[in-house]
This record gives sequence, C-alpha cells and structure tokens, in this order.
Amino acid sequence: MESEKSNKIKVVLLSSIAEDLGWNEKFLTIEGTQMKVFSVWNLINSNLPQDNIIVSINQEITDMDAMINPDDEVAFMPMFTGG
Amino acid sequence: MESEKSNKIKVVLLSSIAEDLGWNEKFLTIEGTQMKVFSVWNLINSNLPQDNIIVSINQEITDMDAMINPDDEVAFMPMFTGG
Amino acid sequence: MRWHLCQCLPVDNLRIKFKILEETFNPYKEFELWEKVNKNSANSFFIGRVRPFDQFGNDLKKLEIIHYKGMTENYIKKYLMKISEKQDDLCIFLLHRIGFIYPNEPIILIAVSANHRGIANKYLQEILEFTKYKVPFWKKEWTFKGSSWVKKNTDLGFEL
Amino acid sequence: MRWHLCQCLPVDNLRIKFKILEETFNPYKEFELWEKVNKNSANSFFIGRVRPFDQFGNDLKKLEIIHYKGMTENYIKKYLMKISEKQDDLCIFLLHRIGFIYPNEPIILIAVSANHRGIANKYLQEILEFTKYKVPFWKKEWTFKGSSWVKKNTDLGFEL
Repeated sequence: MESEKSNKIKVVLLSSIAEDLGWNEKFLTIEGTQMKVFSVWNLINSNLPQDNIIVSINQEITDMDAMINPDDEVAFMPMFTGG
Repeated sequence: MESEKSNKIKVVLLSSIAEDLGWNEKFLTIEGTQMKVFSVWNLINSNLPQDNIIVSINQEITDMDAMINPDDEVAFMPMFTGG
Repeated sequence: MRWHLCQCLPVDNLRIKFKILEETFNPYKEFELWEKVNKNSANSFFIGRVRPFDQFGNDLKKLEIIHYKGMTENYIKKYLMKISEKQDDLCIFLLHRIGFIYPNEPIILIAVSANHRGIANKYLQEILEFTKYKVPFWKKEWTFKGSSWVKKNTDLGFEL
Repeated sequence: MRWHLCQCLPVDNLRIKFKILEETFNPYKEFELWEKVNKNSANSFFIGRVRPFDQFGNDLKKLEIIHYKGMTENYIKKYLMKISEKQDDLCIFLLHRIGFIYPNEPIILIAVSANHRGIANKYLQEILEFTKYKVPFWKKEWTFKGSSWVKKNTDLGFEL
C-alpha cells in the first residue's frame, strides 16, 4: 500500500561538488517510498559531469542505481585525495 | 726473477670462524709472490666446511680462487646476519 | 611465541589506534608514546608532510583537508580492524589531519609494528595507499592568489 | 621543482648520513634531528629492536653484534652512495649498533626521505635487506646458559 504522505531524505554534498552547487546539505521530499540515487542526482543538478562521482547511502559507498528509502542520507562526492 | 725472501700476508678470521679456530688474526709467510685464497684456507684449517664461507682480499669480497699478493689482508667470514 | 602478545594502546580492545586531528602534532612524540606500549621487534613508520608548492608549482600558503564526518572514521576503523585480523602480532597507529595545514607540517602519520620487518613494511604501505584512495578525505590548496581542489593524488614516484 | 633540493646532514657533501654505534641511542630523537634538516614530504622510518628471545625460543640475556672494522663501513658507504645517485631527492640515514644490545633496545634505524612515498618506502626496504644480507655484521645470542652465533637471518614473515 502506497503512503500518500511525502517523505524526506537528506542529501549531502562534499568537497568541490558542494562548492560547485553552492550548498552542503539539504532535505528533499521524495514521492513514493523509494527512488534511485541517480534520480536524486538529476533532481539536484543538471550540469555537473557524472563521471568519477562517488555516492553513498547512509555513509556506505554504493552506486547511482542503488535505491534510497525515506530517512536515508545520500551523499555525492568527488574522488578521494587524502593521505 | 723470483725473490728468495719470504713475504707476509695478514689473515683475519671473523665471527664463528675465529671462535672455531681460536684466533682472530695472524701474519703468515707465503712462499713465492702469490698464492690462492683457497691455499691459505687449507693452510690455516683442515676441518671446517668450506660452504658458505665469504672471503675478502683487502676488505673486498672475492672468491677462493682469487690470488693473494704479499702484504694483502685476506679474511674468512661466515654468512652475514646483521640488520 | 610469547612476544606475539602486543601491548598496543587499544581501540575497542584491538591492536589499533587511530585519530583524525584538527590540530598539528609532533610525530616523534607520537611514535615514542606508541612504541612504548608495543614490544614488537619490527617497527615501520611513515610521515607525510605538506609540500611548500601546489600541484601547479606555485608557492603554497596552506593546505585544507576535509572529511565526511562519521563515514571517514567508520571506513578507517573497519579497514584497520580487517588488516589487524590478518596477523595476530600487528599493531597499527594512524593519525590524519583535517583543517588547515601549513607547509612542512605533518598530514599523516602511520606506524605499524610486527615481529617481522616484511610484515610491518607491507601493511604500512597498504594502509598508506588505502588512506590515499579509499577514505573520504579531500585536499584543497590555498596559494596567495586563490584556492583549488586537488583532483588527483600524487603518484608513487615510480612505475610498479 | 624546488623541493628536490634536500638539506640532509651531509657525509662527504652527499645526502647520506650513517654511523656504526657502540652505545644505545634514542631513535625518535635521531629521527627528529635528521628530519629537521630535511624538507622532503615523504619520510619512511624503520626501527629494528632486539627480541627478548633467541632463535630457539629461550629467554635472551643480550645480543652481541660484531663487524669487520673498515670493510663494514666502506660497504655501507659505497652502497648508500650508489642508492643516493638513483634519485636526486633521496636522503638516507642509517644507524647500526655493534657490541652488546639488550632486549628491546634498537639494533638498526633507517630513515629515507623523498618527494614521493613510493620512493621513500622502496629504498628503505632495499637498504634494510642490504644491511641484513650484504654487510659484514654478525649476531651472537647470549642466554643465561651460554651463547651461540646466529646462523641465518630472520625472514620477511611472508612469501614474496
């Protein structure tokens, strides 16, 4: 049974992606119970190249095809350059 | 022209070889102008196995077939175990 | 073999110590403190320091490192726990800076001890590559003209 | 690249420092002193300490290391000079004990710095293997029952 109420996810941007889009985190309301990471990426941004973007759901690295549930935290980040 | 006077070489033993033979260094008088390292080894010792013995002439590693000249320093040592 | 029991400072009772630091540190003091409680015979250490130049060769004012709070710590912890299970004598110590770091200040410290030199060196290098490529850290270089994110890690300096 | 100029303590004006020591030393103080004059970004260190057991598993009283005075120094020096010529940013520091060394005291210290971590780690390991297998040093283990020469070096701890 589909719930009619809208649901929130937290979107986190890091490093150059946060700087390019001008924000660090945002709560988004998603329709239905799930959506693909890729759909969130499209929702927040239509210009940045998708190559070499690392994505995580609830701080676990995953890919653009993974599904996000309500209350999840999804993050988009560039390649790591630490150490 | 062969010289009739005898010539001296210095023989150095190291580590377990010095301990096995009971001395650290000795001057030996050699007949003629040259002799093989192997001959010196035989001269000083007839019991120790020759395997894995490192030899040097004037502190440069060489082998049992190398020739020793008067005033040279020849040394016999076991495998290195430093570091 | 009695000396397999390592007395490292424990994190969750393991032979692991790591920390993400917002302030600079003295790596020698850290090594000394760490090795005091660690009786292994082979001890390998690494210190990475900030180069005084940026990726384009300009004078560097400072380096900035950011992390993804929570995720970064968890990734390091899980990885170090996995490594420490491979050898029961391994002790691991990792410090990584975040925030602003000035030329020649340390960014990263790694210490690994074991009963064999090969083991200590091998895992030190694995941990170093891991922190460069698999952990959420990002570097931004500040010069006297502006700033830019580092796009690519420095290489090993030779072909493998 | 200006940071290729290394300011190591010079031996014969080279980027090499080494010494054979008859007394114990504090490796952290040595590292600190060495790195102060050395502005490379990648710094690899190794400390080898005396195990508290001999090769047969008995309690060790002390380790004795002897060298072939003159030859040992020359072999190390020639080798380190050859290594330092391979990379113009390499700085190398080597200390090796001789005489009596007690459990947990340092036998060997190696420090190598370069502009790339891979280079520093690679040459540190090469120098360590070199001092184990190619330099005239010999170890004798003293227990409370007697003494015996070490016949074979400890292995790396894993198969290459």
